[in-house]
Amino acid sequence: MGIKTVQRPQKSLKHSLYISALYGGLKTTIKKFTQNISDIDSIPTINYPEQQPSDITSRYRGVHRLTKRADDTISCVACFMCATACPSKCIFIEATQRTDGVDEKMPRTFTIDMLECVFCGYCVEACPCDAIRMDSGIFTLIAKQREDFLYDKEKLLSIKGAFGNEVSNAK
Amino acid sequence: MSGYTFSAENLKEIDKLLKRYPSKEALTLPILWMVQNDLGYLSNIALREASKILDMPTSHFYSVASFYTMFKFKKSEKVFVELCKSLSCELNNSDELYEYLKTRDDIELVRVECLGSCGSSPMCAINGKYHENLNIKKLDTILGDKDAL
Amino acid sequence: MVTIYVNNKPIICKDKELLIKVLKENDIFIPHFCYHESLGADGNCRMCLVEIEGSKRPQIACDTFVYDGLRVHTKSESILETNKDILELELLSHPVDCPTCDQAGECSLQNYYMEYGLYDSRVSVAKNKKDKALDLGSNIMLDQERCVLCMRCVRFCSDITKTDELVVMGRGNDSYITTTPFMRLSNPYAMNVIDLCPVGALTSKDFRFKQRVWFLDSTQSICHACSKNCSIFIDHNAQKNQNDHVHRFRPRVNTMVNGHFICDEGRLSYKKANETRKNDFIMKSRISTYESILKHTKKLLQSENAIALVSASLSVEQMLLVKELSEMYLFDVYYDYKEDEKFGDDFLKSSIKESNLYTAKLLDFKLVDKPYEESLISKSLILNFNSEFISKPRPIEMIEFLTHEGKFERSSSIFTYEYFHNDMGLLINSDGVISSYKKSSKVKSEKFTLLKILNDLLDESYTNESIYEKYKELFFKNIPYSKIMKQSQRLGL
Amino acid sequence: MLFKNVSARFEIENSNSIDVILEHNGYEMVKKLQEFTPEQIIQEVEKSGLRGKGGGGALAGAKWRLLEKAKGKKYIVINADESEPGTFKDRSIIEKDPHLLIEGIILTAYALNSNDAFIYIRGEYQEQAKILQKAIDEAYEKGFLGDETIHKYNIHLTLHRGAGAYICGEKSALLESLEGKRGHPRLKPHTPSPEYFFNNPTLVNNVETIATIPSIIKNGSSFYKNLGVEPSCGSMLFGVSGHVNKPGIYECEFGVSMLDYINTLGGGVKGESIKAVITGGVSTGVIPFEIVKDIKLTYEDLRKAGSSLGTGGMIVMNESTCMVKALKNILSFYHDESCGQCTPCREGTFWVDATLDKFLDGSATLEDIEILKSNSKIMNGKTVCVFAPSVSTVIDSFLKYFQDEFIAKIKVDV
Repeated sequence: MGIKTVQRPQKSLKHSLYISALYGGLKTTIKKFTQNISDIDSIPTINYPEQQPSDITSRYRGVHRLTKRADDTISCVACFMCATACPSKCIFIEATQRTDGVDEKMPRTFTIDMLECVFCGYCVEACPCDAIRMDSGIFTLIAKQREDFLYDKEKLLSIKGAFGNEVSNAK
Repeated sequence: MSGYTFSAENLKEIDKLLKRYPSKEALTLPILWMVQNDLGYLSNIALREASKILDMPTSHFYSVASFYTMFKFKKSEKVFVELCKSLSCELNNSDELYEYLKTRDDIELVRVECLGSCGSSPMCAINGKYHENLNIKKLDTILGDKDAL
Repeated sequence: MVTIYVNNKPIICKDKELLIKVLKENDIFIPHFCYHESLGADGNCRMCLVEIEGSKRPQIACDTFVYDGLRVHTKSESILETNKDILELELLSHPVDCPTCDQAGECSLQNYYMEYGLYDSRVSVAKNKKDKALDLGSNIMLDQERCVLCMRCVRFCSDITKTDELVVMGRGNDSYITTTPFMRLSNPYAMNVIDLCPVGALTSKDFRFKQRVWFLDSTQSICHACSKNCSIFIDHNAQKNQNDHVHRFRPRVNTMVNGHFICDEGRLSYKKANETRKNDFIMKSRISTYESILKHTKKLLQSENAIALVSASLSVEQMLLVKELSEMYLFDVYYDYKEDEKFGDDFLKSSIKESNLYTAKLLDFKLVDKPYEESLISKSLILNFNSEFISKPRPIEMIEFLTHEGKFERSSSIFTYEYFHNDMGLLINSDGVISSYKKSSKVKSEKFTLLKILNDLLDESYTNESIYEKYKELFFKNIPYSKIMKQSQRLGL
Repeated sequence: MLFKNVSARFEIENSNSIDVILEHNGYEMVKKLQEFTPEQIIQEVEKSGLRGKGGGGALAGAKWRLLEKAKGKKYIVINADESEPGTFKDRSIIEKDPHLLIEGIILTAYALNSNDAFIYIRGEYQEQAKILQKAIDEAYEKGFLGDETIHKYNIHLTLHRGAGAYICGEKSALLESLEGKRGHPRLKPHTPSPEYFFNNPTLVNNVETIATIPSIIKNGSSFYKNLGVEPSCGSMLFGVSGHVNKPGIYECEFGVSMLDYINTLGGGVKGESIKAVITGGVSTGVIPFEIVKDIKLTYEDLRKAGSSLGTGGMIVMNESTCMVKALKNILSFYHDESCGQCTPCREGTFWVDATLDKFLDGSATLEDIEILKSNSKIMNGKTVCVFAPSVSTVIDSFLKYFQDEFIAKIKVDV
């Protein structure tokens, strides 16, 4: 591989003073600063947490939840499609024989490591049973220790959907 | 459970047939018929006995017998009516007979495929015996005469 | 030899060979359910229809015999259409419960569905209902709705094991597979029907819901349950943050040894691979380090009067190194083996339970009997290479090389080494066939291999290959190592 | 129009008893058996142009030659598994002249050098089996069958009862059943060869075919050859049922007009007019009146009309018949009787049957007609035996001539 030598541009006085360059760089900042000072209500940020966001829609990817069927049993059949699709490999499932007569199989454990999750939503797309959703509307995750970020089956089932349509569309 | 033994007459018949067929296996259907004629159905014990006589696994008898519609695995005490449902009979109103027979609870009714009486349809077989050119009245008379069945 | 043309490409094959066999051997995609190499054709599934030039209708490849100049098309438009239509019929009453089906991922129906791109169902009639989740015995679960009635399992029980437990009952669309009334599947090879079943109708109760197959890695290996040395696949995986776990053994086709099958006992012997020793190195009942126990052993070997006992299940290479060690420190090597007449049969089960007895004899190791007991009196050190036959030693020094929990841990020093599922090597079976088992490249070894430990004791650096090459002329009829790695070779008795 | 050859003795009282039959030329040819060489009999049959009466219509002589050339112990099997809706001709031979059949069997066995013959009779024919068994016993008694016969040729005849499976009328399925197995048709050989019964070469012929042999031997091949219209030589027991005034079996020479036959022998249609006729048992297609009126009863004519002569059992349907219901009846027959071996047939018959239900309960859509058509396509020529292709023929013919009726049943979205 050859090396191409490029001549540095000659510096003029104007260049070495940097004033025009500084102005160019700060132009937008200064413009917005003056705008915001003059009209404080049009700032798009909110005073969280005193103020809560109002623009979270059903398509917002919040914390996962496991859905239930019309007969109040778990929808998940432990097919592992979510775990397969998961790019960060943060879904841990152990399957077991289902004994309530609804289906053949269900998860014995179903754990999502929220610290590893990238909230991509692939698991929701992969699910053939509409058993996992991210429509909880929850966007904050707070816990005191690492273990608390492992959401198990019971916890995931207890999270309610924020947009109605509680029952899974599983067949 | 008591055992099942083939009658001397049947055993003689089996011996005779063994000479006719190139292999024992061929006696499967004749033996199944013997059991069914004797008991009215194919009992598990009888099938086990049959498997001993022909030296073949019992599975063979179950599999073969279940293929043919005429073999029964359960005994029925009722009069067994097989009503033909095939086209010639249907064209000659076998449905009417079916609606009538459905209302009778003293018979075991099965709708079967063509019994080869298209020229004298509609028809049914009662306990295996053919009754042809039927109408409801005629059928009623036949079923009424329990001794003749 | 004749030449046939498949999709206009010439293929050279034996005359009068079955067309489907030729296609499969040449890796030409041919969908099929009922045909299986070990069972032959039944002609019932009609999936393998191909177009043959000169014949009016499509023909099934499993009932077509090749002849010179035969011209076959497997990809013509009409054949693709036909295959697609027949697949649609196979799926007509299928419950499509792939999410709960263990076969998903290795299911012919799924594979063919993907191949023929049949995307939307046209079925608007009620499906035919049959029984699900029936326990047939011998760890086998049956789902009649998923069955495509290819009869492989029925033919296996009637033709191979001749036990006739499985039958097809009923007729037409209501046909179903079941066990003969009052019978359960109970032959020692029953679980092979799970592999034979091309769909999820027959699944393993042992493996049921344990793991999805696409997470598994398969390693080519050899079953160590008896001296038949059946070729197997070890299906294992390591879940995130967890150790590697073996989930099942599956038979691997090897016409020289086991054909297409393995026995149930061998299949279930995978459990032993998950029960290996936890503590790696123990010296005088305390957890120790490799280096210190190595030093300790070397010292003892130099000073004490030693004797060695090997398990006849060690691999060829491991035994060769033991032999080297014995020549270096001048001790005798003994072996013992267990014979179980009840276990053996004339198919795939050998009554000798040790998998490499042949090599122990070949290397002139001595059989444990009276002289062994007598010579023990004058010895002060026993080396035990994973043998279960060690009798309670007098309070003398004993150094053990173990894969599993041993009997005398409190009185000895222990090297723990990798069990065969994480190691590689060669074995010679009771018929004198030498085969190789391999190591998965995906598993990180946690333990040392016995070869590494022996190398360190010898201050050598043999590899599996180099130690074999050193002795191949002497013991192994000069068969090149690479040839064995590829395929089993017959040494002869 | 009526031509009595096989049915010559049908009208005689007690015609199934051997004493009666012996007074009416019974066993005439068997008594003279030793006057013929086997080769002579085969040649006569070949020359007569006799065609199999079981439905296929293949030349009987050619089939005999295949067996004659085969090596090994030979068997004769008579196919009396007559189960096709619309067909009841073999039953009349068995009931009215069983000895004619036995005579034919003896001649056939002698010609083909076979000493063992079987009659496979359908299980439902219980009374008929009794009649036949009695006739066989009588023939043994009189020395026509057995080890020491009056005609000096040893032959044993065994009656074998089926147990209710239409598919056993297919010759290889029949042999499987005779061997004591499930009646699954066998894969077809790649070259012309006889059938095999436990690996022994075997001839499978229909009852009527064999019952025709004595008359051919008696009157000579030219007599038979001159009947009918070449290449449909001879006569056949045609049957008619359904909407006719005089249903029954009437023997005719090949070549009579179908309409004449229905109107004269069948006593004319019940009701106003003929709408359609199923030509030879339900495995053949249906043809509408416009075609019926020009049809002559020959293999060739019916083939030209897109149907076939089959077993000669016609089912006449009058103007009141719902063709959707008629097809449903036939398809449910096929669904019930499919042996379940090949996928296209096992699943296909189920699907078309269930689809027809949709037409009848008013939930069908246009796509369901496509499903019938595509199933018909996949069932044609993809299976072991000709059961499924028959279903195709039937579906195709109904849709070809009566598609309007199917479309009329389709649910209209308002």
